[in-house]
Amino acid sequence: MAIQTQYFLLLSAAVFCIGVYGILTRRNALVFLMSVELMLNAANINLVAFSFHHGNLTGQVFSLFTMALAAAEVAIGIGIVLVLYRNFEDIDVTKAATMRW
Amino acid sequence: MAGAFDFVPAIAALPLLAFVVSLFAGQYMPKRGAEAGILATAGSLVLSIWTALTVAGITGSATSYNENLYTWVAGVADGAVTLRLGVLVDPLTALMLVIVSLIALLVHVFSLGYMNDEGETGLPRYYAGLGLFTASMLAFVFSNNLLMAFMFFELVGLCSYLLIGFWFREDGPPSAAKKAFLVTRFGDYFFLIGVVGVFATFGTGLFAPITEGGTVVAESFPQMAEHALEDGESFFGYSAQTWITILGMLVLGGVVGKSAQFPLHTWLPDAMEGPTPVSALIHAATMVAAGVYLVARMYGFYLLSPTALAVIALIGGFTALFAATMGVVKQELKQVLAYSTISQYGYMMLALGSGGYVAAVFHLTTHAIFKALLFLGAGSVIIAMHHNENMWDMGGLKDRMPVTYWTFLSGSLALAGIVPFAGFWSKDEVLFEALIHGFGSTGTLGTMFLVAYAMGLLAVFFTGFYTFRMVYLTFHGDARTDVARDPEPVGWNVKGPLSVLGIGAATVGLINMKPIADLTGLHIDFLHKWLLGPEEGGWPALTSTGLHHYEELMHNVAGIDPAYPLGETTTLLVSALVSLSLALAGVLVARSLYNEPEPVEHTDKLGGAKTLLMHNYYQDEYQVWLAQGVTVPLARAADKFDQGVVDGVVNGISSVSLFTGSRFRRIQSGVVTNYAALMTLSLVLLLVVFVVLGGGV
Amino acid sequence: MTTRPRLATDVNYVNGLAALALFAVMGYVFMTSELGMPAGFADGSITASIGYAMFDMLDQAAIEAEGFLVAFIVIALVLDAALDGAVMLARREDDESVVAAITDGGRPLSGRESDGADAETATDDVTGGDD
Amino acid sequence: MPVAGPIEALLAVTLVGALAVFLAPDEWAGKLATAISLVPVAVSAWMYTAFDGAGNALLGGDLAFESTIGWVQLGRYELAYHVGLDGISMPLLLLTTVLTTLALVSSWTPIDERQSQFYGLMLLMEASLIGVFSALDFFMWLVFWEAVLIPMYFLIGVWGGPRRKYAAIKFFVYTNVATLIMFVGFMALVFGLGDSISTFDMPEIAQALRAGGNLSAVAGIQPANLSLIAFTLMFAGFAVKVPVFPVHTWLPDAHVEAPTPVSVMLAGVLLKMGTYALLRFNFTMLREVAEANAAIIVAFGVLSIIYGAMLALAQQDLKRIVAYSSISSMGYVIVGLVAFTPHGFGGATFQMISHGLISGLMFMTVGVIYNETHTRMVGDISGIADRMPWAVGIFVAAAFGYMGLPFMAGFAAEYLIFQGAFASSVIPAAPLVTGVAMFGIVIVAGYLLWAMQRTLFGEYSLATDYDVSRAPVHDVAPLVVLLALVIVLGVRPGLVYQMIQDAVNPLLDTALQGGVALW
Repeated sequence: MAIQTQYFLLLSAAVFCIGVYGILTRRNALVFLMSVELMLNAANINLVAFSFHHGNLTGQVFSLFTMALAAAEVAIGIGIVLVLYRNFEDIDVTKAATMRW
Repeated sequence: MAGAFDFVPAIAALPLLAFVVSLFAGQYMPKRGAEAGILATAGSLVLSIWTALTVAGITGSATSYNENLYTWVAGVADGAVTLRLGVLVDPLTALMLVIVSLIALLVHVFSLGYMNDEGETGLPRYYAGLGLFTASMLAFVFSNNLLMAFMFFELVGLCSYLLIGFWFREDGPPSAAKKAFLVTRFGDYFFLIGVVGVFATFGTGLFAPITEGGTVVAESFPQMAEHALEDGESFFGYSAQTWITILGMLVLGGVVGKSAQFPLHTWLPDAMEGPTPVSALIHAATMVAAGVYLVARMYGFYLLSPTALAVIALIGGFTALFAATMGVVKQELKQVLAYSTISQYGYMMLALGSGGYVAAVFHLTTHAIFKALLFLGAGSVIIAMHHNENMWDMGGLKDRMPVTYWTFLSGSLALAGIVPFAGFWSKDEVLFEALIHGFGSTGTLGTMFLVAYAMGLLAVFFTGFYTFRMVYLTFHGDARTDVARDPEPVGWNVKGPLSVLGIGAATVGLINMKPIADLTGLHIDFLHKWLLGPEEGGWPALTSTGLHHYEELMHNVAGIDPAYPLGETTTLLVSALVSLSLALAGVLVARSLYNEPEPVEHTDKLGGAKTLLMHNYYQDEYQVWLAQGVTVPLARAADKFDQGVVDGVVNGISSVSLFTGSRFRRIQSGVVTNYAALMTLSLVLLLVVFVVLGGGV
Repeated sequence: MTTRPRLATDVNYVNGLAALALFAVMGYVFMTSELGMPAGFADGSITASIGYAMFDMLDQAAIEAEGFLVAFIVIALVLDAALDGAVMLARREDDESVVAAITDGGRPLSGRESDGADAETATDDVTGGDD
Repeated sequence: MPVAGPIEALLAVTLVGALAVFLAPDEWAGKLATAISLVPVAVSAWMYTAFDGAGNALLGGDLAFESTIGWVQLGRYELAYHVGLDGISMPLLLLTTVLTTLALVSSWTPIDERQSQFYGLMLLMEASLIGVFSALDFFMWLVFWEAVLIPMYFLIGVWGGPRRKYAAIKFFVYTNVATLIMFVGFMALVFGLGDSISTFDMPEIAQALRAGGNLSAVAGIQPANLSLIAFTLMFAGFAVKVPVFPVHTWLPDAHVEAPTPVSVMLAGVLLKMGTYALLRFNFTMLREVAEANAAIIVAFGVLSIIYGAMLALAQQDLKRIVAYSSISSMGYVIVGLVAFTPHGFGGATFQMISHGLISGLMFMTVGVIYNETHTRMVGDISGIADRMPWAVGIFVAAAFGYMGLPFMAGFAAEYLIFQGAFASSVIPAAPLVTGVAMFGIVIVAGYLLWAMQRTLFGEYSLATDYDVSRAPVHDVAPLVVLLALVIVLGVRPGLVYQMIQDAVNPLLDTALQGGVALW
């Protein structure tokens, strides 16, 4: 007896919202990156869940791609955080409030 | 075979050619363009005389001519009127053509003395203006429809503007030119409505029907109006009678403006800022006559509306008196003449209004001659006085410039209406017609005529007075200034035209000595016969502009009939004697007051009336007030309204959007967290909406 | 560098409510939806099938999927580019003129002027490091 | 049907020419642009002589120089490149090409920086204007219609006077919003027509609307009300362009700030886009609504005439005077259109041409005077007639043309409008209304005569530090050409009036019933 799909969805919603919560409440860019990671993984859960639901592997393959993209995103993200730190002596995202400084 | 009528357009085309030549080549000509003008007007005069002879039946078989020659705007659809230009020649046209081209020629010659010999600059412009004026005026005269008449009516207005403002470097002339054009434009506004109305009502503006081989191919609007009146039609929700009156009054607006009738007379005295030959040609003999001529031209239409006739008569009578009283106190020579001109055109209007068609045309003719003479005489005096026009600086010029004096005297006698000079015959006939029609017509119309007659009669006295006040102050007594003691001599080109006109002023009255004719039974009322035409057939049958037709209309439609309270002959004599004695009284009063070596001003004796007269009854003041005290503030208020309210709303809308933009911009704080929160909230909201709506319809 | 990044402790909990609301809505939607039972996978190796799918060898895959070869290559390139980008961004300040030009919008800052030679080496370094 | 007809040639020459001028050096950009613009003049003059159209373009008439190329399928609708001329658009096209060339010549003196861009934009504008007057597919027409704004915006905003930015933005936003409103109105019609049309072809839409019964309800709005709403929105949109009181305030600002040649184009051609569109859309497609609301429309026209003239009376700036009097003159067009009589339509169209020439002439003359005096304020100049006689002579002639002197184009146009309006059975109390509208001819004489007296005549004086001398020949030459055209058209209106009448008469062929009045 497999678990019903909506419970996976609920789990992914929970993980996603935790990520969103992190983004909304924190100001630290590193925590942002972590939160984004959570949200991406929530998406992965969805992909895998629906892959199972439909009996089609596409979702699973896609989740692999997502992980790869997440890695790329983190790489760039960390780079940006570094630049941010260099320019503001801080990584508080609310400090960097203009497009050009 | 090409007859005179085929060359009628050339009467206007020649001066038009002179206009072009003078404008572009005038500066290379020895007389700066005058040659072209003189040749052209001489040509026009010859052609006009030939035309007149043809109309008289001497040089051709056809005695009238009415053809459309040029389609200006062709109306393609049904109900779209076609606008054409054409030529109408009948005795009235022929007479007027001769008058206009004669005076134009004389004025061109006179200008050689007045402008060229005085060393004026800008003469090509001057002669070009004269040429264009002559062309437009002549074309106006032979216009065969109302629209064409209006178009050339406007063009003569333009020429008047250009020529009054000839000395544009001074302040006065441009201002006077502006006033002249604007005031006449105001009248023309009504005229234009009238033209549009006539075309919209009747679909044609023809003054006379066009016939081909005896059948009418295009009816004229006076005839159509006549039929409409008989059939009891209605136009635009009005009865034919009312509508004809409305149209007539509208066209009358243009007449009142151009012929300087009350209340649009104020431009004419100012127009004396222009060169004197221009005043003679435009503002005395021809252009000002255009209005009166127009009424005569469409007389068959006006006769259908007794109301319009009464108004014309009253305006005429009032203007005659009103302007004459103002002429009494003027100090400048040309000013006196200007008011006299207004007054004399009042007589013509009086005649037309009271059914005196022949009298009006007669007075138009004589006045053109003697008033042109008086203006040219004044011009001669002005040359002699080095352009000082104040009569109080003159005196005693009689002996120093005899040609001018004698011709001027001839004109003055004509103007004052002293027998046997031209003015006596015509003015007497005007008054006589008003009198007998006043007695003969029924109801208020007759009363109106009598009121107008009374005013006209009273004006005779003033006319005699101001005319001879002018003569005495200018020519008699002792010279009051050095210039007057040693005036500049004038040349042949001044004396020539003066002599021609001087003889004319003495004799032109002979063309229609109605009193003599009636007394002796001799048929010497030539003008009457000229306008009456043959009893059967001939031009009156073709054009229906003959006197017979008009008399029928007068009797049948307008209810104007002659009545002789003292019997026909006695009434005629009494009328003539009354007006002559009034004129003589005026002359004698002037003589007693001013015919002395050192005349003094008597105007103070008028008391309060002097101020009133010197200020021209405050007519200018109220018109200037209308322009500057009402219109300009109104325009300013409109401007304020436009800048403040209309544009204010526009700017207000833009500032509202700028303001809301600046408020909404605050959302764009640049803080990632806020954006994320907004996104989240929006997503939640969107989802809730979907849930509530039942999931993605 | 005398300071180091610290966790911000002044957390804005109010914004967090939005996340909670989102969870509530999504939860409601998911739990009320009728998805039915999952179909499950056919027999066979899932991992192997994923591998075949990635290389467009679908005829050998046991479980149904689509071909992803192009996506695979694209992702590989993206990852490579991202790593290069990260390295470029993270480069030290000493030779940062190109980096600064990218990150500060090109505005010259006082005290951070670097001479042309430095800029050139920086450019060389960046291009050279592109592998 | 040949694909590359003369209209395509016009568009190609102006567009390629614009590009070439953009790339040319500033020194001879003006001469190059003028030389290039002579090609459209020649081509359009040839087109005038070879014109073989008959009837109205939208109502199934024979089009001259027509060509159609299918373009894309947009949902149900097929968009096409469709151009052609009838008796209404042919004279306007001619006006555009002639006036552009003259405006280019008149730019030689006043434009002294960024010439290549200026002349390039002018040619670009000419291309768009040619498109507006020849396009018959709504989509394409709209593209050209909007494309006109872009060069105009830059021409005012870059080469304008001190408040050029305000004026340019105001012009752009105002007219653009108007286009949006108009677009909504037109789209309402398109949706209302539903399946009865399959393209955005204007003739097809017009004929579907005139046939009656093709409109269906949209979003619960009944067909009769739908056409009323569409009419109102389109009228509002086009009224801004005309401009009609009370949406006219962008015009004086734009004119005052714009350099002379741009004013010439703005007054001479751009305003005509508004009345042209009104004629094509409102008065052709929705005739019954226009007739039902004639009282309101004619009120706008009369208000524009009198109000515009009164405003002109209050101005001190020569250019502002002419700008406001343009509002007045365009009011005549509205009155003529709404009369629904042959001469009303014809006179209104003729007035577009004649006002294009006369206002262009007027602005150019003011420009020539400005070139020499560097001021346009009435109080600052006096008595320049002595110093620049020919320019002043032409000014006087132009002013009298504006006042409607017979034998000049303005009189013919205004007279025909009055004649048409007076006999109108659509306008309530037509004779009275016409009489009121005609009072404009008195006011126009008032302010122009006043301005002339103050500036041209009297003793010479000038408030600025410039010495007034005769204007150069290339400044006066365009004036002479325009004046000659004005007189030729005044003496022989039939040169264009014949084809205009041919094109407007079909508008009156069928009497349509059932329009809904606004109140």
